[in-house]
Amino acid sequence: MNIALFVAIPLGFAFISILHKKLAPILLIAASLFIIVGLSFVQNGETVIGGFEAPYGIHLLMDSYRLTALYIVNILFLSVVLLNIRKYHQMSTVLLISLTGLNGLIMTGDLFNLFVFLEISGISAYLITSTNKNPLASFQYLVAGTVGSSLYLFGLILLYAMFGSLNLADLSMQVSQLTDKTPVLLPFLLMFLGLGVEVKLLPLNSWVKGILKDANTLSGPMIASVYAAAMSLVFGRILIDLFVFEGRFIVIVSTILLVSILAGEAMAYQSKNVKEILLYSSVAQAGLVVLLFVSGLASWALFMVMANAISKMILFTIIASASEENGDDITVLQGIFTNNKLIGFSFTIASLSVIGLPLFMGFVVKMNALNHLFGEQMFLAIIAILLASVVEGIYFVRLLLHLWTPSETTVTFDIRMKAVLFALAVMLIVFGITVEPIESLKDTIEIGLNVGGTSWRI
Amino acid sequence: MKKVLALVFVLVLGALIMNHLNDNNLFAGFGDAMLENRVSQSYIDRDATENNDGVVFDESLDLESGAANTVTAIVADYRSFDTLGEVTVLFISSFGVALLLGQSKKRIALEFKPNFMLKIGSRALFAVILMTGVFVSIHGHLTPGGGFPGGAMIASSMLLLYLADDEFRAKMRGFKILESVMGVFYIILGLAGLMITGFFLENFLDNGALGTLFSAGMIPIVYIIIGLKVGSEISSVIDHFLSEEGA
Amino acid sequence: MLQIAGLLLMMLGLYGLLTNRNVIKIILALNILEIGLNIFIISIGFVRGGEAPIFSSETTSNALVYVDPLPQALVLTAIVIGVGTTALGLAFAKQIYAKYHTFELDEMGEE
Amino acid sequence: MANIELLILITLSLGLLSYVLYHFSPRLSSALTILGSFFVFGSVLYHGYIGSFDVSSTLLPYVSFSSSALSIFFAVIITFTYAMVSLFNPYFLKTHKAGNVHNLLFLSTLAFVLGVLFTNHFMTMFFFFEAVVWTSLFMIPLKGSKSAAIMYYRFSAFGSFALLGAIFLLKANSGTFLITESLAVVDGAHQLVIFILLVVAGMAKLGAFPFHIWLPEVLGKAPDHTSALFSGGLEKLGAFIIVFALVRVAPVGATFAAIDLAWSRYAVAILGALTIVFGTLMAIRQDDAKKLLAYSSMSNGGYMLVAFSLMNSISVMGGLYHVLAHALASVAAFLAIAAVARQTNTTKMSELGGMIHKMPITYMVYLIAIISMAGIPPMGGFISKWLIFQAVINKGLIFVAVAVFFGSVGSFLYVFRPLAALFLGQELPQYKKTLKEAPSLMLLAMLILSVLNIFTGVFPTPILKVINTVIVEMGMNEVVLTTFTIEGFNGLLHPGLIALVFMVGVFVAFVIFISLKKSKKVGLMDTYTAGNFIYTEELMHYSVDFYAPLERLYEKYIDIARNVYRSLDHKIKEFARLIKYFIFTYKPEITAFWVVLILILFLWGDIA
Repeated sequence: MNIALFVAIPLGFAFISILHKKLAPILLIAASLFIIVGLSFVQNGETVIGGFEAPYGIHLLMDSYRLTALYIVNILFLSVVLLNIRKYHQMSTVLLISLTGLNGLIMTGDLFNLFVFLEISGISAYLITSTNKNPLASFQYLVAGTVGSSLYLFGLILLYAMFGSLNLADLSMQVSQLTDKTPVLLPFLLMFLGLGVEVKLLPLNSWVKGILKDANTLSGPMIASVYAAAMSLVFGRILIDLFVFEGRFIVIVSTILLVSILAGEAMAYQSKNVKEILLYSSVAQAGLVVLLFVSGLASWALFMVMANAISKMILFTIIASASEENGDDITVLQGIFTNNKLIGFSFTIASLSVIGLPLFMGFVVKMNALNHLFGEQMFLAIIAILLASVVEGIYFVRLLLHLWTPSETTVTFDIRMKAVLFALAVMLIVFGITVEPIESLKDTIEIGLNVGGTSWRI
Repeated sequence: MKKVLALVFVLVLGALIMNHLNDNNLFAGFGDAMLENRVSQSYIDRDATENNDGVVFDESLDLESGAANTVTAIVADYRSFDTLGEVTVLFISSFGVALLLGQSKKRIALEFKPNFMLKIGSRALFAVILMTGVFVSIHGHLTPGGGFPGGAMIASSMLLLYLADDEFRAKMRGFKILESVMGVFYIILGLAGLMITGFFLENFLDNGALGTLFSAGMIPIVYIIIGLKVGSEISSVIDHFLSEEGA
Repeated sequence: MLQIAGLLLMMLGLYGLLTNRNVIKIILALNILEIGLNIFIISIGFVRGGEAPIFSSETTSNALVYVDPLPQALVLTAIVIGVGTTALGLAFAKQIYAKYHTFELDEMGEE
Repeated sequence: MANIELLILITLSLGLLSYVLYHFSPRLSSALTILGSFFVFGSVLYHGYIGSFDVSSTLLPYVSFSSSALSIFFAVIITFTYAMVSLFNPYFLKTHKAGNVHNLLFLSTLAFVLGVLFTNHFMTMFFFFEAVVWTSLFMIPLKGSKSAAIMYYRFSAFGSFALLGAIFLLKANSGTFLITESLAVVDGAHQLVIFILLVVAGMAKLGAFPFHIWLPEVLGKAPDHTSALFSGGLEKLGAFIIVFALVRVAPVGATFAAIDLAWSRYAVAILGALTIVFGTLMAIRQDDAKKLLAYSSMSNGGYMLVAFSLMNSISVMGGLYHVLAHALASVAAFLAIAAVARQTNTTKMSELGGMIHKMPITYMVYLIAIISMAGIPPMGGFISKWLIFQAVINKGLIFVAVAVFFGSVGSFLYVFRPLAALFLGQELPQYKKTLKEAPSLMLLAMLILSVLNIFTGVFPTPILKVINTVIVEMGMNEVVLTTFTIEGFNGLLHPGLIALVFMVGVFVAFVIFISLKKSKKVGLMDTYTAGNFIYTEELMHYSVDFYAPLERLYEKYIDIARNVYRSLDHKIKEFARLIKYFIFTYKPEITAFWVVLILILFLWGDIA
């Protein structure tokens, strides 16, 4: 199985799909299924595109990290698609392209190619958010995204000017051989800021509110779960493979991350609308994930992304669906779980997993990450994580108590939604109870990581 | 006040970046770039995968990439995956524009009535521009240009017709099919490379002698595909922007 | 010099983004930013006395000094991507206008 | 049932069963909770007493158990509390919004509490701790108050994650999560941090100053009989953690030479003293009987804190005995109040009165309970307080001693107020017809508790001997006991003798009471003023603003902790609003601005 197909097939289907409107959703599901099935046949290693070896040509890379990332993104993508395809069938082509973009983004081993895929997935994301019927927010997203990718491009071109290569592995090797690393810090900062826009780190994420505040069942989980997962995984991969942290760069990065985490939690704590609570909470989680990446805990960060993505998928789908008619004020939604025990169950598990409570996947991840951080004595990070957990707990408890309190509200949920979300929730429990799959996966992932960058202590 | 402050900020930033780059010993100054330290030298020497005895115009046969225009060699051969992505970006934006503005069926009313001279004149010009566009696309591997500028020219010829002919809109439907088919062709070309040589988007045709029209293997084909695709996409963007608001 | 020109245009684009509150002007500022960046990219590849990287009857051999072709190729891609985003941005602008009947962000009455 | 794992699992499945059963027969479901609670209590008591616990674990993954005298001691107290409270369950079906959930949570918390007490692995302990927090959390809003539950979670979560921090530091320190092993080697750089985190965790669960805000909220607003559970059972888990921090971890930090006590411990003792003072002062102010008892619980938690921080056999024995005595007394008191509130639907003292006429037994139960809480012989509370006084005075801790005595005197002031307001006085007309004595099961529970309250005060040595084994297990010398006496620092205590003297005193008083002329009955609201008509006669009820002159002395200062939290909450929200205002608006220039700013900040270093 050539992994270039994971890009080529959805792209080709996208080209075909504009011919026949009825066919498009089928093509979308077919492409998505093809990728998920195909993932079990891939082999690790490089796949050269166009016959030119690195660093001259572009190549796609596959290892356990990327494979896991692809599984996460594609399975969640398929779930979102299955839940929404009937209502948003006109988005099929866009979704096919975004599938192309996300898969390419994860697999590519070339920085400029990454920029191209960043733009592809970015543009499809802008279009996905256009279903919110809030063009102003989508426009703001577009502006922020374009500024971000321009910054990224600027950074990468400076790297090219210095090292004469665009290949990730090649650059990583050359950077690690430098004795004085200060020259590369500016491009790294530019790339950090550029990707930080997409990963929604704090001062750069003004687009998030407009997008997720009005999110529907397609755009909410898509942006908050699938895109967030893909972007942070790609970002994290660059962080561990390439980046070095020194001097002022550390100060700036750690400030951004700590502010993201603490301010994100504080804003979620203060918010009254359920969607706002969730969106600010996902800002904090993004900061947390990046924090783990820069601390060198790549595999645990990967699992945290996975746990968060599943949780956010559940949370956003439920809230977006429930708030379609009456809005998402916390008091309006009171008691929606009274007659929807299964939905309430999924929601509860997802939020408990985000807080990091035992029995759920978030717990396993948080505990192991904390264990490592304590071993490394990175106390600032630890304090941030623990404080964040406390605040998360408080606003989720408030949310849960409100949503569970019996009331006259009657909201009905689609039966398919119930099934899919329940399955995802069960997944959180399964990974929370049986640790072996995660542990063994972690080992293979760490074999595959060639850590060129350096981690540091916050 | 705010504007002055903003100006000061960006100027300070510009100066700081310049200062930083000047102090940076890895960053070559303007004009001092050392190509031998970069991958690009291999693109010029065409020895990324195999050694050759130097590249000579009109003589070298079957180089790893046969385009006389090195930029084209990079765009459509060495890094043609980027180009596929680029096409995708254009495709999705054109589709997105259609999605965002496509509700209206009526085209925007022009303030003048196209007269006979305009109709005939634009048709004549249309042919010239179209031919130039096609020429630029086909000769992309030899001269500056290629599928994208060519496609843009094709689209501008369409714009001309659009302005001159009220009924033209009805004929725009065909572009969608063209766009789709060309995209599929590109993918199929890539998959054919995968089948034949084992690499996606690998050039599996004979490269010929450097500098001749029928050389550089797939590149002219790719550029024709791109030219037509870009042309139809930009045309459809134009079409949608010229539609009436709302209604 | 070209590099300074490129940087200057980028800064100008940033200035435009910082000060303008008109949707169309913001798109223009973005474009200026991108153009500045593209010029900067091109300038990276310049070699003093270098030829355009096209083999022709005058520049027949690879032994000559050429300017770096890769930045040019990258810029080609970047330009097209810029066109794509601009088109989409304008489409959003049109939607915004349809909804608010103005291009001025300050007049839209959102928070 | 000797196997702890099985015991936990059975309790959990009984909980599920009662949840399902509730659908068919609510009474049967509640009967099941009684059965389950007594089964657990019986198992713990029996196997704990003969030392035949089976700690092997085969069914649950990652879980391992061990049993120690300390855990058995706490387990007996808490399971007994559950057993007593469970007897109230059948009568409170109607007051719950979801009785099935209540029964499920009731047994689940019981199971998880066992897990906390018997595990030998810190991560397992954290797991069970969280499980207890989350299951008990949802019991609180069953009476309708979400805010109390959220308040409870705020402090519990703070405590839990402080505990988590301590656990990981211990792990980093010793390389193991096993409780005994990792606690044994607390030294090195993080010693003090571990100590502080553990103490904070314990204090948050115990509701000690300055983490006491949740206690009156929860105990005041939880379902009436569940409050007893929180006060007598779950709160005691905090004491369990405190024992870890203060007794099982070696003293840390510099020593305060004058009193031969580590500064860190002295600080805890001072906090304990503050807890006592604040709890007492707040209790005096309350109108709600449950809130009053809640603050009394808080101040009694302060006694435990003081006791454990002093680090000698007498004080630890006093602390442990106080855990028992206070559990018995507060459960009895809360249950008595619950018995009243079941019929009157209010716990406000100004709305009640004269219950003694219809509920004499409940009155007696309550009387005995508050005597014990105030530390008056011949009840259990006296013994524990005597031991603690001994230790404090022997150490020469003046401030703490003042607080401890103040707490005792203060408790006279407040515990007798609900006694007078609720039970004494004349019957209120609105309850005259409907009020009845509590039903038999409830009476049974209350009577058992009362008997134990007296027993622990008159004949404490058997229990103290058990506590001696706990103390020895923790590496301290045992306290010298004979069958009837306890040896303190400055003499022997003869509880039986004291009780006898007390009884004689009561008898004399009773004789005087009988022989003297009866007082004249006056209508409760039978109040007159000079020529004015009284519109709100309730305000003239003598229990309204009972201690108003006293309150005026301190009312400005008493809310200091609450105000700190309120302003903290306010500050966090303000900070959030600030960030929202600066970043999350429809202004595309924001992103550009921050990018420019960050880049300038970064590059500025080049020229600076």
